Amino acid sequence: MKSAVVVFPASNCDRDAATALEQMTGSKPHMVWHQEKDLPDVDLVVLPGGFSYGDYLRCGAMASQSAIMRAVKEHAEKGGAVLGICNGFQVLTETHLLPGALMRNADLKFVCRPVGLEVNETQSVYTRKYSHGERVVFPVAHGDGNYFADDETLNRLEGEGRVVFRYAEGDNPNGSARNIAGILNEKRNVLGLMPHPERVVDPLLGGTDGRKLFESLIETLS
Amino acid sequence: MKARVFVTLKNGVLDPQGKAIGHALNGLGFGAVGDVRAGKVIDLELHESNAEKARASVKEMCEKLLANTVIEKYEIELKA
Amino acid sequence: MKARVFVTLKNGVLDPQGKAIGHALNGLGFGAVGDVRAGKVIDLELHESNAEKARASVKEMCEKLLANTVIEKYEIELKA
Amino acid sequence: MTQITPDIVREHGLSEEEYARIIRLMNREPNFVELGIFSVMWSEHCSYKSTRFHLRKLPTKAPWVLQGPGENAGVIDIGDGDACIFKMESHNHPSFIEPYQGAATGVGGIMRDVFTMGARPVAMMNALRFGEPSHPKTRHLVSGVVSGIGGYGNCMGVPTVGGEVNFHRSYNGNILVNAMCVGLARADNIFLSAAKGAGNPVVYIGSKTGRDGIHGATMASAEFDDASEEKRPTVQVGDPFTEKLLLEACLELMATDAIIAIQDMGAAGLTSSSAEMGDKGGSGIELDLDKVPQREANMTAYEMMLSESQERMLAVLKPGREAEAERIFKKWELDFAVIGITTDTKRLVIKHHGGVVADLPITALSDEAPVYERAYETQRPKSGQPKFDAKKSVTDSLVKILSSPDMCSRRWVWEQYDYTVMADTAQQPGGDAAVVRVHGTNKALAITTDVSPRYCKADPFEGAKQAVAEAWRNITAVGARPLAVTDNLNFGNPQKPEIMWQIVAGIDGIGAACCALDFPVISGNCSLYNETNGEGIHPTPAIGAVGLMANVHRMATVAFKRPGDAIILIGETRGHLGQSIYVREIEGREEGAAPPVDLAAEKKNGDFVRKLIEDGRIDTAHDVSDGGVLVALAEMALAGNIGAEVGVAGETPEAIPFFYGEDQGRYLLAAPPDVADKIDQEAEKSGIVVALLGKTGGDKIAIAREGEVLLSKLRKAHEGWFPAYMSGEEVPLTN
Ligand SMILES: Nc1ncnc2c1ncn2[C@@H]1O[C@H](COP(=O)(O)OP(=O)(O)O)[C@@H](O)[C@H]1O
Ligand SMILES: [Mg+2]
Repeated sequence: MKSAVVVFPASNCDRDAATALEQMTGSKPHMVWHQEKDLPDVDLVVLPGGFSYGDYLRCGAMASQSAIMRAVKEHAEKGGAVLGICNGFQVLTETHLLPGALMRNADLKFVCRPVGLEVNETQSVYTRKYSHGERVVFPVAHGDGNYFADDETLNRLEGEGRVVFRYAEGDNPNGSARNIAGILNEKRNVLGLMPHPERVVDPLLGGTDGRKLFESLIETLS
Repeated sequence: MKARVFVTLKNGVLDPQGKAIGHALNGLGFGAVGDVRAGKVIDLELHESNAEKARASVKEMCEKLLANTVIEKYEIELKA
Repeated sequence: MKARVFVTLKNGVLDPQGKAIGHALNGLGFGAVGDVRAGKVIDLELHESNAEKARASVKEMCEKLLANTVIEKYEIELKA
Repeated sequence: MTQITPDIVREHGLSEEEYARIIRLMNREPNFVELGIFSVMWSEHCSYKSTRFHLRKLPTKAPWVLQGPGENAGVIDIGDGDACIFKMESHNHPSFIEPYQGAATGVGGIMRDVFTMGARPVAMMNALRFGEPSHPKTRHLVSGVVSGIGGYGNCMGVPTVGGEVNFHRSYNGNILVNAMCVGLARADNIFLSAAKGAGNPVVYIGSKTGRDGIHGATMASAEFDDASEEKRPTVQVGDPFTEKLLLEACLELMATDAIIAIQDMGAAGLTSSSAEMGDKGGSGIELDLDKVPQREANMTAYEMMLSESQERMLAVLKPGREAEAERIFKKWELDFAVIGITTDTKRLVIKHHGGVVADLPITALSDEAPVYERAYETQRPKSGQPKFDAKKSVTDSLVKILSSPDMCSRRWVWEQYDYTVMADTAQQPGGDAAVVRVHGTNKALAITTDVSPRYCKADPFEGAKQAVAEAWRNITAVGARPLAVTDNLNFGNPQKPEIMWQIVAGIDGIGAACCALDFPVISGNCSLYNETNGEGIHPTPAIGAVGLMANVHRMATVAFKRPGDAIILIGETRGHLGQSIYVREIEGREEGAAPPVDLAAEKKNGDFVRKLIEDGRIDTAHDVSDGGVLVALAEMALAGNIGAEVGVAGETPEAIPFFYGEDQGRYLLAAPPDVADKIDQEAEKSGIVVALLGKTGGDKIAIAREGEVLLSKLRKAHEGWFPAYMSGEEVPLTN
């Protein structure tokens, strides 16, 4: 699987994503600066976590206007996989590659802790190695992860099996609607999620629950 | 020319910050405070003297960047 | 009665957010944009019909909570 | 230009004698700009005039020290060509005035100190002291400081992995916000601040200069009174986004060989950075202020020289390399300007609007700055052992202590910090020391900050010694080898002889412990005049320390791992209750002697424990500190969610002093019984005091003859206080 990690000014999980990808795939991903107009020939594009443009104005808003995002959109339209983690998820909603919006956490505080998630959907290139309803623990680290969409959109997401990860009951860290932690686009090739799978691929760092996400991708895209 | 843009959450979109402010104000003894909504104000200096053109351009800025129209609405005020 | 409060940074205080927005707007091709300052707007519903009293009370809210008067200033607008 | 009057001299924090000294050094009266420059350079904050004489006594050398005090941060060798760079610094006064921005810019400032030397910051710590919880300002200050630290550190993408929080009324009017940054660099690519050579371009990098925090450095060196909240200067606002770009841009420039010297602009901005670079390089510096990127119109030379705008750096490049550097900074969308040149005159010459507005000998600002051997008055340390009511329930007291403001879980704090970013955090907040793997290797850094101000108040010498010993012990308890120390000396007004004694004794205490433990001080910071209305804070010499673990997979954590493990207590228990948490929280008195530290036993016990961890024989260890054995035991049980059965052991049969005494140099370990027996024998053979206290298991802590308490009850007590207290928090209003 060939992959690329987009780097925006003040992305800060770009190295984490690259390390996890390298560890899981055996090869280094391309690091792509936001001002580039084209993507290298890759199967997977990762929009990493961080505070692109300081998260000023709205998280992900300014990054969504970067030159590279046009290429990312094209990649997605052609069916290429795009994974947005944390700030990357925010960029994806701001770019309208995913519906809804990520608002300030309900208690207005940044939250960093491991959270329990339920894999709600295994029919995707990201989750086929998980079993349906599987409980996993990924860390979250964000101030704006409170997923919002109107009821119609939420119903649709649920109806179409696009809610891939949910916070375990009672473990919702941000007030997210219907405990949503991660969603797919209609074509199911774009995934955005607030928790960090790339931070749980090494047992030293508190777990390996994120590995199957990368293994799923490798299995499908290689 | 100067423009002031207000970006506020659409009705129906929950506003944790507004709610928290309302709660805190009540807690401080301001009992007469009802609903509170929080938003952003952005003041722009424009090198443009034609009001028509200025408004059109600020509108475009709002649509493109300043507001997320999935959840937010905006108002524009121009001052000479 | 309704009140709208604008909270903006005092002159001279660095406004990283405004700076970044201005920069982004320029980058998007809005060349006519000069200085940008970002602030907050807070809309309050008040169970108070006396404008005088309402203003006094909102002023107190600003001093106590809504504005950080070390770095911010505020304006109050009342609407019936 | 403004006429200089005695009032103006006084407002600049300079005494009559100091002003006379300036005239002597200049051979004339300084003008207003020059006076401003002297005032910041000769401030306590920049010149260390009250402490310099005593700081010389600290041990600063060891074979692994690559750079001791004197540069922006200290550097140690951690093998394989890697270097670790770290420092701790205070932002106390600004944080009291504006907690969010004060704390945020404190974080930004210490990060710049570390990355200006070529290191990528990899971990942050913070040591915080607030007033008593019931004080009307405390909650607001806690809320603002914690979100400010998170707001800046999180955006930078550097994990904040630990720290300390204390509450005490002595900080009611004077909180302490000390931040520590640890970075990694290659040992052969370290950047210093000596602007050697003449004719080299001086370049300005980062944010534009505004009228921020003018006189911050002099403010940090003055006492507060009730009026000073009105006289505030413009508070600096942090811009972590720009700092993140500055970090990346600087590291990119540092990968070239274009830099001769580089230095962040901290307190006293352009003034101290240029003067210090010139001083260290033995050269002169000429600056043209018209070239300085400015955020505001009509800034005067005085304002530009004294501005404390954040996120700025000053560098001296090799001639001809300007364009290459400029390209890098433009890529990162940062301001870049050549604003001056180095000279061979050893003078700082400032030009503005075509004229010379300041011209002074650089040595007058540095070497010739006043150094005071201030008078001090030795006080008698507190002594004696407090009385206690022996009938009080040991288990009820445990619940009460674990839910007290100083002893409860700090989860509410650390969950607001991203402690896992960079994917190398092997030990998160909540343990003895944070453990951060050196990226791409198997080795790791162990990091801690420690001081017990109540001990220092009772006995500044023993208290400071204890702070160093505890830091050393915390690093040892995770299995790392303690390597070096940074200190943050927070004290009151040094012009008072009793405070000066605290400072002198504190420094002596640090020196004694660092010598005995082979634990050199490589960087530090002094924050004096922490007083409000004449009332000084508890002396608070915070110690930040770093250690090295060769194999991160051989690491101990505090959590009990298995039921049925034997619990081993290493170190001698005499039942020292003086200045203990027990007597304060249960008896309601702050009383008695601070616990003495036997540095030889400290070293012996620690070396023994570390070896066990390094050899892979022990994976569960916790040092015994605040609250004594029972608190340490409860923390281990809670972390592993496994209970324990224990009893009093050794020669102190009385339960309360045994379980709550704060004797130093002790550790609790847990291991399977056969391993534990061997360890017990080995310890005795080596002359180390050792005792088996009981075993792990169950869902409660059961104490022979004293009763038991469920872990669930302890957990509720331990986790409950902070969120409950902060639930009355006002909303952090951010954009
Ligand atoms: N301000 C803080 N930020 C992050 N972590 C903190 C902070 N204060 C305390 N902690 C963490 O809480 C734990 C307990 O702190 P403390 O009681 O001071 O530890 P110790 O007694 O081992 O020095 C430590 O892991 C420490 O790093
Ligand atoms: Mg400890």
